[in-house]
Amino acid sequence: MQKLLETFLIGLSTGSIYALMSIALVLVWRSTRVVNFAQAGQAMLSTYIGFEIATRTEIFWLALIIAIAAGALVGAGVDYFFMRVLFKHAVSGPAAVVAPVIATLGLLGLVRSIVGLVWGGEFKSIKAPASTDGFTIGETTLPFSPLNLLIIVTVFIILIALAIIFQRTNLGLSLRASAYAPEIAQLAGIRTARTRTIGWAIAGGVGGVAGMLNTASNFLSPYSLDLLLVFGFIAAVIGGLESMVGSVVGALILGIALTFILNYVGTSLVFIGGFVVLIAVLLLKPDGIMARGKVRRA
Amino acid sequence: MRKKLTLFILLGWILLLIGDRVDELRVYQGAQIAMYAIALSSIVLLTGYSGQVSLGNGAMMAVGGYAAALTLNNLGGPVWFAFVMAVFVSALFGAFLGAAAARLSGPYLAGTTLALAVGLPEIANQFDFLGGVPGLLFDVGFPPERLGEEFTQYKWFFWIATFLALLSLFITSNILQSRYGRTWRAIRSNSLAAELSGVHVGRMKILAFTISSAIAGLAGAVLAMTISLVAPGAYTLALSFALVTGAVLAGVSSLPGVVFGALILVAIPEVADVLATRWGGDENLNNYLPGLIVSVLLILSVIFTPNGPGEKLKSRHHKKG
Amino acid sequence: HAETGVSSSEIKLGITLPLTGAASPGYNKIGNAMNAYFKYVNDNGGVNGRKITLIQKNDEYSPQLSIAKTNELVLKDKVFALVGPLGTANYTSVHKSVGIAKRGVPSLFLNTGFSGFGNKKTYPTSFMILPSYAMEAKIMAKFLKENYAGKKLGIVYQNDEFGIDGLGAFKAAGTKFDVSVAYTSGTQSAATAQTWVSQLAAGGAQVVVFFGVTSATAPLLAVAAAAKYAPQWILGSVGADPLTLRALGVPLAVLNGALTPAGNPSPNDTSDEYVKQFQEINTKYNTGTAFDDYVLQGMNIGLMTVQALRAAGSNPTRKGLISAMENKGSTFASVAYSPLGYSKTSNVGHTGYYMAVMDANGDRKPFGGKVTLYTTDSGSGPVVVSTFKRPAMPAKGLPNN
Amino acid sequence: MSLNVSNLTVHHGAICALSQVSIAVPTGKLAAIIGANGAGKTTLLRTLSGLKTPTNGSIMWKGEKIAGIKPEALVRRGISHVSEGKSVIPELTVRENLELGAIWRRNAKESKESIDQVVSIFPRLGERLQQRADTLSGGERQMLAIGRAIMAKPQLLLLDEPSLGLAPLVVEQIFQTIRDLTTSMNLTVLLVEQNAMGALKIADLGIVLNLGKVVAMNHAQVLIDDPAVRAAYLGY
Amino acid sequence: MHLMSTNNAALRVEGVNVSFGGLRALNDVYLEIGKNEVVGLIGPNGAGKTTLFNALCGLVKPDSGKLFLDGKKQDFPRTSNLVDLGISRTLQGVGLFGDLTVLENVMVGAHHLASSGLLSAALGRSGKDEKEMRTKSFSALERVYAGGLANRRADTLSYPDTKRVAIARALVSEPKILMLDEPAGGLGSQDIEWMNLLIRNLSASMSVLLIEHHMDVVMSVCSKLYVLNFGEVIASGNAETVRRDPAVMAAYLGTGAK
Ligand SMILES: Nc1ncnc2c1ncn2[C@@H]1O[C@H](COP(=O)(O)OP(=O)(O)OP(=O)(O)O)[C@@H](O)[C@H]1O
Ligand SMILES: Nc1ncnc2c1ncn2[C@@H]1O[C@H](COP(=O)(O)OP(=O)(O)OP(=O)(O)O)[C@@H](O)[C@H]1O
Ligand SMILES: [Mg+2]
Ligand SMILES: [Mg+2]
Repeated sequence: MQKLLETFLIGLSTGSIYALMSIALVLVWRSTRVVNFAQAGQAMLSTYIGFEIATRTEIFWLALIIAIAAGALVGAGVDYFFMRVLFKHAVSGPAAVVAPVIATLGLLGLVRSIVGLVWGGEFKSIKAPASTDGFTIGETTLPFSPLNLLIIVTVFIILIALAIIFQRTNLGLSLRASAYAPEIAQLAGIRTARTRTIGWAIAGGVGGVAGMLNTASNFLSPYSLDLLLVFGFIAAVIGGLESMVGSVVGALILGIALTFILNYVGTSLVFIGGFVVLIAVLLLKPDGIMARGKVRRA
Repeated sequence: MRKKLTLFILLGWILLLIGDRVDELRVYQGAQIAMYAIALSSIVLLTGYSGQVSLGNGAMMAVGGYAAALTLNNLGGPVWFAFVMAVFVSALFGAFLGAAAARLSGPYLAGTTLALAVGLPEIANQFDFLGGVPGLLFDVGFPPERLGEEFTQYKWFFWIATFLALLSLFITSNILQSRYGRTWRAIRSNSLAAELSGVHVGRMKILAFTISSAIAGLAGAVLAMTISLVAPGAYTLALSFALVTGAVLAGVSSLPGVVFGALILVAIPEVADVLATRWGGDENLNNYLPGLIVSVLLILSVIFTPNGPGEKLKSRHHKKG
Repeated sequence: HAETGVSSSEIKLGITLPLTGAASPGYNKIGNAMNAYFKYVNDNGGVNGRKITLIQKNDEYSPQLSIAKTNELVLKDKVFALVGPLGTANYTSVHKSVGIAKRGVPSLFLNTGFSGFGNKKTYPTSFMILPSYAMEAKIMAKFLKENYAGKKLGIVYQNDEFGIDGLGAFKAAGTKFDVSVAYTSGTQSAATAQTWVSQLAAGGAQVVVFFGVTSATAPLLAVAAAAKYAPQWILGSVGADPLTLRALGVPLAVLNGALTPAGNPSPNDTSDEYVKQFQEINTKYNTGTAFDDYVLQGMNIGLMTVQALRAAGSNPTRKGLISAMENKGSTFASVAYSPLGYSKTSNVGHTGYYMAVMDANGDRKPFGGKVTLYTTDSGSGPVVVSTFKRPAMPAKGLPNN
Repeated sequence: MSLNVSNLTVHHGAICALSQVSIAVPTGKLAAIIGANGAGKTTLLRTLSGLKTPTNGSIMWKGEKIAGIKPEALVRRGISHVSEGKSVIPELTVRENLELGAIWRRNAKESKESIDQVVSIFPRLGERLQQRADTLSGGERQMLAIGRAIMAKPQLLLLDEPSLGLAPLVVEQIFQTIRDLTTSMNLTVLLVEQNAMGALKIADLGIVLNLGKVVAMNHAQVLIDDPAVRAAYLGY
Repeated sequence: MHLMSTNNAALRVEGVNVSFGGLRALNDVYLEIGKNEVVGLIGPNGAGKTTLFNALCGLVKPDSGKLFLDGKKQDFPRTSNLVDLGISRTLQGVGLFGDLTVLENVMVGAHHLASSGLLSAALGRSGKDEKEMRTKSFSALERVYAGGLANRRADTLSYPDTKRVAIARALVSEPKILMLDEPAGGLGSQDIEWMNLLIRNLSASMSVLLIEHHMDVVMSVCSKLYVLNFGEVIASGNAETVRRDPAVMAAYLGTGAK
């Protein structure tokens, strides 16, 4: 019973970090129709910047804020200097489906190399902002710590903030409109290019949080966020890519499922477990758990 | 058709001549190029034609590689039988995968295949007969004696890989030029309209997956041959990504382009290495410059010739009317 | 005629190792350490007047890249020999595909403890240096039996060569683990470590053997400390480097009292003549790099390489180098306490370990106050306490054999 | 003249879609633009709304040159364009599609009022405010597209084939609505139509395009009575 | 109330019901098309016309309803089986394959003519099939006077030409029933005349069911009309009668329709 509870709680906390990454991916997908594989790189770069601040000032929260700002800046920069150019050139033809994927993969490699050039390959770590000592209930100490709790709470605050922005504000409507139909949005007076850049910036900031929180309990290297990206993406797909709530639910499902596999089946099935969870969800709901009834009009 | 066959045979002959005239390193790289050409053609078929974006062709290659190694190590038999089994087993695998994938589109499919690319090779760790991390040996043996003393192992790899590449490219190009290729392009362009034209869209998508997987499986077995083993570490996510990259450099929907794409995949790291050494000095520079150069090249080519270098040339000739 | 990779002024050597990527921490220092030592030797006249050049190639721990890079080393750069290639799967495939044995390329001091490489028939030109994982497990098993009989035992192991080699040896030695946790290389993280710890704690393991890499030791220890789970740790030699652990954010205090099998003296033990000399070289030729087990290991491979080259004579050939290893290899000076097993019929290097206790600074001292060296083989041979005395460090660290 | 286009030339790549087009529409007037498929009608509207940059020529709107200005800026100057083919965003709800039209004004209250206005013009939309636009029928989408343009409180309204795919009754209503809007809101309207007769009937002014050139421009009634126009564009 | 005139009409549906969530899109709809007859389906926007087409084409699953082809009762078809049943349909949007040539577009519709399988394709031995498909497709293009467009890429065509090609693609499978969704939509008056002519010619060899808002077209080509409103058939019969029906005028035509 205790193992069950532990597994669940750890899964929840793991899933929360996946959730941040998947929210970032969903945001970019919704504003640009691109699955941004460079998100891992952007998050990593912002985390390295956060790392510098954290080691110099020893104030995690300051580092976090700067990492968010850096993430937003990097995100905006990627869109401004890179995606805009890409879309000017690569809009049609058979490559249209893969070009953005490749471009962002290339960008991931680029950021990784730059980080490697600047910081080298050594593993770094950041001191966690909350105790990593497990909560103690009576005699037993759970492997679930205040840091885990903090992660979960942070994710939910971010989620709620984003949901409000998206569903209740003009910015949200502009973001969605620019994503779905840029030309119509333009004709409605929306500065679509700027709006999309804002979308990228928000995603970059969220990615920065994901990187920082991930690094608070793990180490940081030019490769350390790759798995987070993969699981974040899987979570986003489970959630249907369009819906932020969906991606969070997807991430939590994934986090909990993987932790159960880890705890009850064995580590070597973890990766394939991700695949199985995904396939299972998609076979039941091909457009993700949040898909509405299929609309098919001819 | 006869013309094409002649062309392929001629090409094979020229390649053999070249193989005799370059040093061993190049011969080995030639085998790698052949392997990548096969692998890239599986993506051209799947993504360029049927429009299904797969990031998991590395996993399909793994299936082929393991099938070949298990066949050779357990059933024995001639080497060609191992390659046939690689094709067969991965086709079967592709059919299963395709049945699930046919319901998915765009990024959903990409996400699923990505998960597969990460997860599948790890299965090897779960079952003893797959050899765990060290993997299984895959030894196609020494070249036949009658080819002479001078005939090296690498030249033997090169011969086998080139033969298989030409064969699979010949078959693939025939399929792509037939009604199958046309139907796939139609589905990619407008699947609803295709369905109304009587196309069994689901079935055709599964077929594309099956064939693509079979080709990828062959490539996986060729890869296993050139590294003499199958191991999870040989079929990583990085491989899957490299393949998609190569496919874009090749111009996703151009079959002849795959040779170019394969050439680049083999050449870029080497060129980058040379540059890194030239400008080198600092250790981080040595380690990360190659990656930097590859990424920049990739980004530039995706921005400026997203449909491959062939497109740029073609569009010079006939502008869209 | 001149031998490949040897000119009147230079001997070219090559190594493949992960300089970047997930597997690189720690290992990426080995090449530079070797290089530092070679530079030191070069500045002091080289080997019979020839300078040693070491070409390092990054294989990112992928077998394909290992092969491609080794091909470059052997076919393009035309190195005389490989020294210290790293990784079990990597070397297995390199050996087969590049045809190391067939081409007669000497491949010295493999940086892997996989016992399979001790097969002299399959690997006639390759030479191990590390005691095998099987040896390590056998020695641990004996130690467990002698010191922790009746305690509940747990093990966390990496589900690959460690598993095949180590777990097999534990089984053969009759060690039964009450809790056994396997993990797959690459999956290690704080989250996975939490599940290991909860399994170990739930099973009530009092002594936990760890058989994996450092990037897994770190989250394991950190999470266990956080959960206030404190068994007697016995950390395998591969994953116990304190400096790397500290870089990974593990407070060194949790290492206090942990046991580890060790072959070399502690890298902080300046009373050791090898360590002292290597540290000096490191300060001068590898400036800015902290002196740890990996650097020590790299320097030592350098030292042994130079002895092997000297032993091969003033006009070294590949054949000559191999027979020098077979005939004189077992007499080479090496920092490790255990004897070297090289002979005409064996390519096994060091053959034993002593148990060490770590302290709160990550430093290690021999268990029980003095080195008790156990030696054994990778097969069914017994584990015995050895009285072997290692050769002295050549004067100034410059071999004169 | 509030809208004054002179010598406008526009290319799609190598194709010359408009050549030396000059037209003038006074404030508050409704001009119908007719012409065969491919005559360049859509291209003209897209150029006026800023979606397309002209190769040559000038566009004056209320005395200012606007050629080359981005569409999102032109909306702020009162130019609204309902593009060809039911320009709605399928993924958004009907209400969101409407809100979009008024978004640049950043005024929630006005936006609400405008929605009420649109609903009073197209009651059908009122019933479906919470539905996603991709569940609407063809005609409903066209209403929504026009509704969105009205939300922007335009002064110059560019309509590209609003009657496309609509039932005759609705076509009649929409034409009537367009006429009424023109008068009541003192709009200047450019109405591109294949339904030439219907369009000319409500228009003040008729412009006939052929192969990228203006071949006739006159009072609408004059064009209706012109036998050549009747034969070529009105079908009798 | 729906009396069935002939028992072996080319197509007949009865009691078709379709709902989307709470919305009743089709309510007890019936319809009948005789051989070589051109039947028009009209009605206000959102009345359910396209939905009925979708139900007939397997794109929407009806909640209930019966379908007869040539007097034989059938299940509602799956989309990919339509061609085998002798039904072809064009889309309300045009739906050409933009990056294929015009001829290839039509050949996609002709693939049922092929008898050779994957293996012969792989070995490059499907040349005979290809040739036959090419010939058939070309003659379908000629039927719509678009033979000259064969080698153009479909996305470079003018709008009226795309309509021709779409019809050619539907024709190449030699359907017994051709369903056209707003064939005249967006066409100018000259092209509309051409379309009228084409539809009349086609009816010599097949039955045609068409949705159209262009009353000129409807009146000049249809021998029978069904009028849908709010998912129900509110009138049916010959064109003149329906046109005068007050319910139809109120719901659909309006008073000013010419
Ligand atoms: N994006 C484009 N690329 C190339 N050519 C184009 C493009 N858009 C339009 N054209 C060409 O420009 C010319 C004018 O087209 P336009 O769409 O303006 O005509 P239209 O009068 O609106 O026709 P319709 O009544 O069919 O809508 C045509 O020859 C058309 O083929
Ligand atoms: N998938 C769906 N989900 C919800 N409602 C739908 C769906 N498809 C159609 N509808 C509704 O069903 C009704 C009928 O739509 P349909 O497309 O059949 O109309 P139509 O008669 O073809 O109209 P038009 O002439 O404008 O094309 C409309 O009110 C539409 O909103
Ligand atoms: Mg137009
Ligand atoms: Mg319709």
